[in-house]
Amino acid sequence: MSQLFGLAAAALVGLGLYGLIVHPEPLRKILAFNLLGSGVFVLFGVIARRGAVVGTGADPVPQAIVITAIIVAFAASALAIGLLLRLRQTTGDAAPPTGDGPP
Amino acid sequence: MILDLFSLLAIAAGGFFFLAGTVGLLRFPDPLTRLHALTKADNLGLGLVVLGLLPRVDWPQGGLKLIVVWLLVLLTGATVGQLVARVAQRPGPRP
Amino acid sequence: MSVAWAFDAILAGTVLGVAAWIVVARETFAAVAGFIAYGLLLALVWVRLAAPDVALTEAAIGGGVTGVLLLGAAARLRGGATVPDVWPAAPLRLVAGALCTVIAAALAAVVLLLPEPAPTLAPQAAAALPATGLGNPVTGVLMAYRALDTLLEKVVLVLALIGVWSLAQDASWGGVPGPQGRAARAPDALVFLARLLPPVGIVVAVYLLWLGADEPGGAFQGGALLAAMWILMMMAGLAASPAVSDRRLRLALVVGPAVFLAIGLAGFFSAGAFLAYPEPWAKPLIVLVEAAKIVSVAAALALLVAGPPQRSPR
Amino acid sequence: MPRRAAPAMADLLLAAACFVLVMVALGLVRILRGPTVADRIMAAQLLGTGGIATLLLIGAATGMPAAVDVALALALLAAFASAALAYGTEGPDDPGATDRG
Repeated sequence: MSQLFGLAAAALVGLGLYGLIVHPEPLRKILAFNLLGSGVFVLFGVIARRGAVVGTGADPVPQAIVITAIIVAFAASALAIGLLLRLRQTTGDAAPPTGDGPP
Repeated sequence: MILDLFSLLAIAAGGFFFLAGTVGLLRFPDPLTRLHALTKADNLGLGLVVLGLLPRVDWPQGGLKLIVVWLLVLLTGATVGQLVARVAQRPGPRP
Repeated sequence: MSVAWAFDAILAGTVLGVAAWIVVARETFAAVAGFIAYGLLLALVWVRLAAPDVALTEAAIGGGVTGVLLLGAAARLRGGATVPDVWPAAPLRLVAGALCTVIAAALAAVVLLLPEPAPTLAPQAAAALPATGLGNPVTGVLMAYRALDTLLEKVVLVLALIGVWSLAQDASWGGVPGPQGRAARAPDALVFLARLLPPVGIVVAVYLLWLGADEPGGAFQGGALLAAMWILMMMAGLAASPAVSDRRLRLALVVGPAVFLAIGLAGFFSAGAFLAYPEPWAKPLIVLVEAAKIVSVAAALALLVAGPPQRSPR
Repeated sequence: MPRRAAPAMADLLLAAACFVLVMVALGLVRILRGPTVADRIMAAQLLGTGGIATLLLIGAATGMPAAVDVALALALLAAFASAALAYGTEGPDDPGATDRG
């Protein structure tokens, strides 16, 4: 049953990576990176679910790591967005920070 | 047994209102009529599901928490409805 | 197979559909709206994976706080000239797509070939639980078994905030985050919501914090909820954004890591190891650390959303 | 706290959860396609309410008491997200902002 979510998580990682590579807009790259991350988290969740023993629904160790990871991922996104906005402010509207690749 | 039947009836009725809300959201012609359809799903759909689940939880904490969830959704739903109506009146692309 | 399987299949399909939309959507605002929906849907996935603690965190961070952060960024980026939509050439996209498919397929193969029986640390975590006096194994792992991770993660939040603050222009250093005069236009309905929701939110956050010892919940989840309420009040103009140089604000930011570190160091003397708790005092100490943590988490999350200071201090 | 339901009842509750989830998923089309900001907020609101209903039904079917707590948090955050969608669409220097994305 949890394998279904495992396969979905694998697909999420692929989707996020694709968006991260090909999307020209930096904000969308950040979004895609978050998708990639959530795929990895769900993978952890599936492994936790498989590690369930009598009395618990899932192995608590991967769960705790995922909770920590969600917060750290948020902090990283906030920093990335801060950098992006500052870059836009510095380079001005006429020269947006995107070219062919990441800024 | 009778309680189970009651639960199922109430939940089925709640499901119907969710159906109505979704159909309205997808098919109605403009944002304000869609808002009308949505509020039915919000208030009645969830309300009936909560009603159906009430006999299935422990009292008092479980039941009270369920009722609090519903009341919260009622209050916020009404307020967000106001926000949506205001946003809908902004100039913008029309369907 | 069964109804449960059908439910999971529908849920997984919906999550994947929304994720694909987020990647391909043309408008950034639409993609961000999709991301908020995605966060709420993931909370359902976590409940299905029997991880309500993570579901609470994901709903609060993924759907709530990250959503506001991205919406704010999208709104601010929109002001300037439109970004030239230069997608890589088709062959390059094809190569990237193939590469990503290979990676996804490899991960899928790993999922299908996971060892049987599954390796698990649950028995060890459960065995360590009675010593802490806690009933929730996840809190037990966060606060005792892997306490160092949790401590460092607090530090990461503060470091990220310092990073964001240091992006301010020299003139506004130590000033107030957020653009000027924005809240003056808050509509009545938003103000009403910002009066209605925070009292309930604060009660629920404290409830989650208290519950965290024995049931799913804890300082992260409660803190994220508190942060969301604070942001709502700032959006409606009911609470002024604090100046970054405000001493009380800085105290709130460091109280969590500081209390944690102090109790961790005291562990050398009372229990013979860093971050160890003396047995009879374990639970009260952990609750104390969690209570300090909720303040710091809430302040750090809300200020990360508010961004670097933009107005000079008075 | 929900008790674990009898197998037949649990299946019926899960079936109801499936139904509500499908409705929510269909409603999601509006969050994705718009066309106006108001439509997206409404779909987010429906997702919140439907998600809560789904959560409560799953909780009752599988005997997971914490589902009600998650639903409580979701109720708060869905309202918060709707407010942010409504208000976050107005850029700082752009009072009449429309859904330009």
